Amino acid sequence: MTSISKPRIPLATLPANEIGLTVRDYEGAMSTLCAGCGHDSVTAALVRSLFELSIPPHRIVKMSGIGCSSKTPTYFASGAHGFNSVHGRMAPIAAGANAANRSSIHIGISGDGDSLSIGAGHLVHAIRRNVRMLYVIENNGVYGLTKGQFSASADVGSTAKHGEANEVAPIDPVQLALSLGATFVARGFSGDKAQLVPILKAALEHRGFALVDVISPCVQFNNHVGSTKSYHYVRDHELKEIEQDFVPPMRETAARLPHGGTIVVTLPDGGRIRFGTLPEEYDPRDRGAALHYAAQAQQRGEIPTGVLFVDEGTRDIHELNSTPDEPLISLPFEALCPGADALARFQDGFQ
Amino acid sequence: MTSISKPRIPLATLPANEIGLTVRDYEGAMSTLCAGCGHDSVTAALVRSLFELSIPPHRIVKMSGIGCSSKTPTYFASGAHGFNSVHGRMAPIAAGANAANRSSIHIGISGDGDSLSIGAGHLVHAIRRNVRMLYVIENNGVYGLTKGQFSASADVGSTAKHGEANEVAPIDPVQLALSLGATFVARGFSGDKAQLVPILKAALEHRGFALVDVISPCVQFNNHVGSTKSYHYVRDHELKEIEQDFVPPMRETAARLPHGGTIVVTLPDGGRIRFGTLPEEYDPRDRGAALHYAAQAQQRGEIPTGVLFVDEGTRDIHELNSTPDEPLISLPFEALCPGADALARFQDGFQ
Amino acid sequence: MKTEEKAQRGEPDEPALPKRRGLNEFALKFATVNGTGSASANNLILRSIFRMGVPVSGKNLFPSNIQGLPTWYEIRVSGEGNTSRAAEFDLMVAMNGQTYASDVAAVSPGGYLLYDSSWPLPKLLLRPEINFLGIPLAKLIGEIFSDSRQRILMKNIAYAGAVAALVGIDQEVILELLSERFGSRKSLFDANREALQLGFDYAESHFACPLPFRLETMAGNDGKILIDGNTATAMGCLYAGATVAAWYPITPATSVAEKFRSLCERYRRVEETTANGAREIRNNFLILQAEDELAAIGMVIGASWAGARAFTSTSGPGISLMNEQIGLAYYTEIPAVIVDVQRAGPSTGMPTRVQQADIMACAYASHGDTKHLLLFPADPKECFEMAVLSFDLAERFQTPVMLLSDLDIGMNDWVIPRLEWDDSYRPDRGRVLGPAELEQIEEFFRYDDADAEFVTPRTLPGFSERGAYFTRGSGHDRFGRYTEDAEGYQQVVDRLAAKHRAASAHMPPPVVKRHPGARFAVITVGSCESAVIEAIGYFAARDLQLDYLRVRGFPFSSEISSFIEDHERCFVVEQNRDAQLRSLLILEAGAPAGNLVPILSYGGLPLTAVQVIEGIETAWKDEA
Amino acid sequence: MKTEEKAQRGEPDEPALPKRRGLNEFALKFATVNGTGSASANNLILRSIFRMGVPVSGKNLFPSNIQGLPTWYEIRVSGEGNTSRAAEFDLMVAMNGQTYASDVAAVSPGGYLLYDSSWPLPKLLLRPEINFLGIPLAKLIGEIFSDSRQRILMKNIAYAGAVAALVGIDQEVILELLSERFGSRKSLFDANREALQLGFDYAESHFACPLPFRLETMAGNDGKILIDGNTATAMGCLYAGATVAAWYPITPATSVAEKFRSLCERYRRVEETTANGAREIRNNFLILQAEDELAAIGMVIGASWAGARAFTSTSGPGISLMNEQIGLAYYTEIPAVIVDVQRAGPSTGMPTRVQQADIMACAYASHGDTKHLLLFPADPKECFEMAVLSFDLAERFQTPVMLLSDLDIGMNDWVIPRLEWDDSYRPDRGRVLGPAELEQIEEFFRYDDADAEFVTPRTLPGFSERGAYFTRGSGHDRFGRYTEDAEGYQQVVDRLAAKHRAASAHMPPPVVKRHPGARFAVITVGSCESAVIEAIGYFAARDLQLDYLRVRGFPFSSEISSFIEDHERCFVVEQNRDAQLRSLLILEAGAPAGNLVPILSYGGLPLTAVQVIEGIETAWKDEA
Ligand SMILES: Cc1ncc(C[n+]2csc(CCOP(=O)(O)OP(=O)(O)O)c2C)c(N)n1
Ligand SMILES: Cc1ncc(C[n+]2csc(CCOP(=O)(O)OP(=O)(O)O)c2C)c(N)n1
Ligand code: SF4
Ligand code: SF4
Ligand SMILES: [Mg+2]
Ligand SMILES: [Mg+2]
Repeated sequence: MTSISKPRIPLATLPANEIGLTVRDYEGAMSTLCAGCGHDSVTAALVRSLFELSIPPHRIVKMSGIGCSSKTPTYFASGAHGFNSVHGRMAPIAAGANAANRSSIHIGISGDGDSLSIGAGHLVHAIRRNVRMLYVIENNGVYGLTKGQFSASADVGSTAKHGEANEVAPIDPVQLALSLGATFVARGFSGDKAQLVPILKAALEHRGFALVDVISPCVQFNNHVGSTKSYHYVRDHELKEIEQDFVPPMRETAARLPHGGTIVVTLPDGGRIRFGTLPEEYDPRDRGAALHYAAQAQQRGEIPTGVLFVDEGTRDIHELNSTPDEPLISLPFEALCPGADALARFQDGFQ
Repeated sequence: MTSISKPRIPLATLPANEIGLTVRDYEGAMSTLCAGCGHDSVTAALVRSLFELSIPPHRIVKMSGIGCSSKTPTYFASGAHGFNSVHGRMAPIAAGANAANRSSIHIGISGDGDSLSIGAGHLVHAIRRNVRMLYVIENNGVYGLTKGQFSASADVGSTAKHGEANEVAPIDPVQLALSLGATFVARGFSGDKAQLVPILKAALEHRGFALVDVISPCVQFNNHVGSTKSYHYVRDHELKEIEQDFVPPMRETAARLPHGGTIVVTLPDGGRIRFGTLPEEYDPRDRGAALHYAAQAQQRGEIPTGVLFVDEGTRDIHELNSTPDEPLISLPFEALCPGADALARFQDGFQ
Repeated sequence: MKTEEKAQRGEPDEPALPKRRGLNEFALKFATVNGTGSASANNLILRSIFRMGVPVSGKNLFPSNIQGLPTWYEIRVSGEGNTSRAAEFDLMVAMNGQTYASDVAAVSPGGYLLYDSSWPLPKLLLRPEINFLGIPLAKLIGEIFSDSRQRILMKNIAYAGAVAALVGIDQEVILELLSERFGSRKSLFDANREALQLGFDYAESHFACPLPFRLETMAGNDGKILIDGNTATAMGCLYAGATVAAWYPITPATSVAEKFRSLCERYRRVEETTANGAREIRNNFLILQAEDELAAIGMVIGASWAGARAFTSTSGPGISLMNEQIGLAYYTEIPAVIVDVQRAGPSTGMPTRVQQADIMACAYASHGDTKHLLLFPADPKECFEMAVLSFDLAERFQTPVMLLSDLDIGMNDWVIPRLEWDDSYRPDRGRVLGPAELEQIEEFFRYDDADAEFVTPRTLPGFSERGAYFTRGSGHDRFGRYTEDAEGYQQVVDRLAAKHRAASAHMPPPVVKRHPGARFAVITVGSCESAVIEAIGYFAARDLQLDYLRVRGFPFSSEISSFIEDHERCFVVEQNRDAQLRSLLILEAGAPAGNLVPILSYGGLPLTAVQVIEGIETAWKDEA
Repeated sequence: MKTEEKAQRGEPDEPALPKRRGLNEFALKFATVNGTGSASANNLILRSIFRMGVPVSGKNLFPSNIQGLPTWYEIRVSGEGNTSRAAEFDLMVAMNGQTYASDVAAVSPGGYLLYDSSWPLPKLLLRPEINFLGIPLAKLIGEIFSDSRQRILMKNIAYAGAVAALVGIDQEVILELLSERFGSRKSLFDANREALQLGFDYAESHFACPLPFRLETMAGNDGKILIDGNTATAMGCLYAGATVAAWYPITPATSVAEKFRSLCERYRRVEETTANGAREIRNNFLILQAEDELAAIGMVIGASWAGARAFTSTSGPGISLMNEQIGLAYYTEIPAVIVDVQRAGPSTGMPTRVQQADIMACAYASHGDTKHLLLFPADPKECFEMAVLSFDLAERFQTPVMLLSDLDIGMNDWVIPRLEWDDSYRPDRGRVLGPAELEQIEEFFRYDDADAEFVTPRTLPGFSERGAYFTRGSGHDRFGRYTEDAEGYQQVVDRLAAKHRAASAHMPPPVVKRHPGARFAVITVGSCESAVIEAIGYFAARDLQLDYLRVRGFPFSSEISSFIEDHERCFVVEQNRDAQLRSLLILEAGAPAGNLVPILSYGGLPLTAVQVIEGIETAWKDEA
């Protein structure tokens, strides 16, 4: 049941991408997440996407906050620099890194706690600033690492399960981002790599802030009230000592979402999520329509997936600030320091 | 030009409200804001609203963060407790005060800097939590108190003026709140007290979190690029010493917004804002429609005003938490402390 | 620190404590994988030993992870009452293949290692000086249970059974515990009993049970309970009458708020049946899971300002985030109770390890001139008592009070005397003027009319216009008016400094043990106590009397200053790198730096007596 | 503090400085209403005096408000070079009816008060021992200018003209300044000249000009400039090659970032015309106005980690909010330059008043064991130099560096020697391994291979897979691997402590002035310098030699410790309530508390020599 027993990509000769690397070259350290955790499937999809895009690993920069989800950067692209920072502050740290070196490909991985609670203000502003990066929220509706408190995001599946609306309005990162003018907004499901990989690839190629919300179930804690294997059960003080520190063996929840339709996916604890995919005629270039679609799907108790909105015409943080094409860190000191003569002239104004 | 010269309500016999108070009983200290500042008009509208609702001043609790706008609580209801806290944290402080004493009427006053930048995460969560309070954003598009930096809110009027969209997506508190499930969302204009007073009254009577975004122009700093009296002009380092510390004498911008239509209001610096009011048939109970309306108005370069959305059926923070009808601070200690016997029994479980 | 490493590997240390392996004197260690439910089995053993009346402690060394990483549990048994963390282990229950090597190494010579012999143990791990006890647990359990989930859980119970046999746990006691746990759920009970018996029987029939070190029922735990500090803290908050709690999850503080919720649901939830038969719940509390720590402290400040007893619980990173608003509460004089369950390291550090490293950060939290009230519990009993006290102090002095617990106290189970409660206790709400009192005075000014302790009266919103005032974190004078005037400002902050000094009389006095003529002493704080006491005993046995003082609150009382003056040298034992308690003593107790010798341990594990002894001996040598 | 109050009211103090009212020795004060543009007129006077070669200083005492509240501007003229804040005022320009009473009271006996006699001055304000000079400014200005806006502005210029006549400002100098200001904008120039002349002529013809104290051209300012500290700091950041700045507006730090932007636009903006004739701007910088201070420090950390020189500027509340991430940068060893322009008070406090009260908060910022590098400039010249140095130190030692300026230094104009720049300067980027160097080593580990200063090499993202590593604020060992192991953790934090000690050799040495045989000394920091130097002069004139030391950096060098040892008593002068510099000296320079006598001023106004003298004399008396 430890992460060690997880299947690894086999060692047999693997196909190489355009720059001669195999998918293994995009892997990272062994995961220490729970077996079956949705986050590991996101890792796999990231590995695949980076491989398929033939991105040189050293050009990748991996950023995260704190949480189970925020451990993800350890598990892919070991040839890239990674930064596992503090809880909720990944967005500004990534903005700074991106400001310094625009030639790196910035990938931020966060959780619903990290991004929608403590980091909510920063997410909002990273969107406004259009920091060029892939920003993944591994959304499980709970705080995994601190053992199962409710997070601010959608109570995944609770609508489908209990047929009742969530009373405390959850934060839907997709609708939030759309209403804030985000330039790329998508959603995937950790259990459908076939759909997730193209979404991640599109996001990686977006010239601006690309938000990808990935529903990524936590097999250990979840917020389906009433489920006997749920958070409520574990937390219950009367039963505390029976199964404390016990994680039942679980498998990843996988499902192939249909093209243009809905599907109900059952989670390990019996909870069910109704995923929708976008209809053929959907136009992801119309923000108003995207917002409308997302809101309506929500009312239907359906979680829409796919690339919901793209605006390819925007200018990213560097274009908005007219920085040079080469990264700021590459500018020679001579281009930065005006020198002694200029200093002398400058001071003539202070006499 | 100082605040001292501002007209005060005349001392002649004034009509009394239901509890025998006059409008003067709802006033506060003399304002120290710039003459003509929109925020003072909001104060006047608040005074009027509280008077008309016959609220006993001691039942009011005034909260704010830091900023010119956040000084507002000093200027009304001197018979009420006030709390001018720190920048950006008013929402949680108000939530705490409300948790402790639900019988008080909580009024929070904030600015666009206070609420949409440093306090953005808290605003988002106060909405989710449905803290019962009137939350006013005195929105001027700038940081007034720190002398004119851009804020994250709509570049008021810039669309009307330059005919071009804002490139850095501004945060529209109305759309933000709607997409987060806020239960009361409205917008007013400081210059139209006739419209603002009924909005504030409705908000004060709402049984939940009532957000009122008030466009409240700053006569000293503003963000209309190109205006010679603007922030850019003052900030320009070459001219620094000519008019530093000079606030040109200004008058409040006032205008009566029409019923169901649009009007263009010219600001002291020449900037123009196009306000819209809601059509007769507008139904403020449909969140999706409200969102759609707000987004469309934005595209027309129009700022919609009025009560955009109300959900009267929601449960506020206390109802969601099943607290008793009386305030928690009124519960006798006996109702809170289980006592020695219970402690003894409790410990039998720890043997 | 070398010691730490050696201690963790179980290597004997020079100069070690005299080896006391024997009757009611030994230490066990369980090496498992987290997420496999072993905590339940380990707790069963701990609690059985406790029930047998033998002084015992349990230390959980767990990773910051949910499943799949190595985790250890240590049980120290000491009839003599030395229950600080053991430096050596007599029986290792090695259930984690990943860590066999280090677990084998951690057994003290002559000790035992119990392992799952379903698979052979690699030869190179064998150590001649220890005894290997193999039980084919997986195999045996697999024969009885078919459900994979049950197999994992029951394997744990089986090793507990084997340990019970090996160290002589009373079978009746352990079965009684099982039946209390599972009560009517017979199938669960039966399964557990079966697994337990399996381990027990296997050990009995294959090994010489009990081992040379073993348990014997005694009466060491009469009137005592076994409880973790966070539960006790939560209980204190409940008993103090706190109605509002605001928090953000963080290890190791999370269970304070979670326990507070479950306690409130148990003791403060009134269920009523309405006229139409519907059941209505009425919660005499409101717990807010905040969006972050900045919000949590804000909620506490708002609620306290409005008159509720309110608190938050957090750990280091949360304290850092609360800094600005701690200053707000200090300067506006709003009560605020902050529980800081300290963990190890700067930044995220080691969230599941212990230190007392927030002492300086808390004493002076926030920019500008600030000083706060701190309480330092040493065990769950003090967590309970000081939690209550913290509300009294916060309201009496209208200021933030930080209760500095730590991970060891907060999350481990401690044997403590039963908690006591005096039903005549009434909260000290401090100076709060109600409408009637306001009628008596001409005009109310918030920061005027200070009493002998420099406290000024406050009023609560919602009651009377006469009491209305404006609270502001910006410059204000004694009338509460905004000011940028030097004198108006200074009057208030000077009073705040005086108020802080005055509070020292109300802090819990230090725990002091003096021996006539002792020239040297040990000063310590919090969870270091038991290891220090054990070390003092070690030196006493060598005819070296060390006096003892444990700091329990800040500002320091004059008793602390005079204790330091009375000794040639004081060894200050604490768990952080920078000698933070010592620093605070130098600055605030007027202690000469040269007289305070730092003895530091900061590897993140609970302190052992060996570390203290080595530290003191090294310091001595250095001075000589 | 009584002194402060008296000083502000201008009452003579026992024991005051010898009265030096006379040629090139006097002080002016302007009482106006903020938002009326008087700053421009006051600056004209200050700059004229500067141009006349007379040492001078200007202190702006402004409210935290935009328009309508009282504001003051003080100018101290001292041919002898004593330009700390004046304790007494010889000429008061009383333009604010609201504050007449206190302004009249603030004039020293024999002094003058200039007022607008368009309205009569209330009788009860007249003081026989001072001279009242009335000019009907509003009336006269109203006769010339019709535009209301111009009337307000020109009234200010008119009083400047009158002051020029009264104190003997060279007409040519002031006109030259006007023409430099308005250059080609003739109508503006003409209006200003007219107003100036109006005031000048009225004074000349109605009063005995110049007054007994007056100006005479001298050569005291050769090679000097008049500049505010924030501009100089921004200039330092520019010259150091900072490319990324992230900030959130806050008084009094705002102008650091705003100046940095305007300097970058001036020196780092390249305008290119593209092939199709379009003009393209290319900014060799990126300035981020962050959503709050938490974001600002995060951006700095991210940018520095990626290899840019990056900084943020803030004040106390911002430091509090940055606490958690300052710990992150410390523990992960990421350079970060933080400019803290200190203001007064805890919480929001008095944003437009000065203190040095963030010393402790910055030295130990963040929970857990942390220690930081601090730089303490005393004037704009040091702001410039230390801003450059802070980047070198931050990168050399891979850690946060805080530049602790204050409102007095940052926002007031100071006469300082011209800034100098050595074109051979190249940034000290510290140990950064590039791809070529990485090829040479077998394997790169982030926290291994420490040099003599305990610094380990880092690599920048984007260049080579060989340099890839994982940065984490959680427990890590010297290889950069995640750890919860005591030894792995300790190795790193022990090295951090050693690195901090090693940095002391690179901090700017203290400024020291010794007199053979002096038993007493004054130690101070930052903007207190000029008042302290003046006070030392006062005592020297009374045959009491005081040695002098000004701390410029933390960690402290051994020179500071030995200076303290060499003196019987050191008076530590600083502007905060809790003697924070003294505390840091006790803890970190091994100074015995008894030898350090605190001399504190914390009313929020720049320090005066009188406060220092009184403080020292009182302390002396207390000891006797
Ligand atoms: C300042 C701070 N507060 C709290 C924590 C404790 N903490 C660690 S992870 C986490 C929540 C993680 O939730 P989420 O981001 O949803 O990630 P998940 O584990 O669910 O993937 C919290 C509260 C912390 N590390 N730092
Ligand atoms: C933590 C902190 N950071 C910065 C500041 C400085 N500050 C005071 S008011 C303000 C912005 C106010 O803007 P807004 O809320 O829009 O109010 P306005 O003045 O425009 O009404 C800022 C940045 C502060 N007081 N505290
Ligand atoms: S606790 Fe949940 S989120 Fe964390 S690793 Fe386990 S399954 Fe994943
Ligand atoms: S600066 Fe602007 S917002 Fe502030 S008081 Fe003046 S007009 Fe109002
Ligand atoms: Mg989560
Ligand atoms: Mg604003």
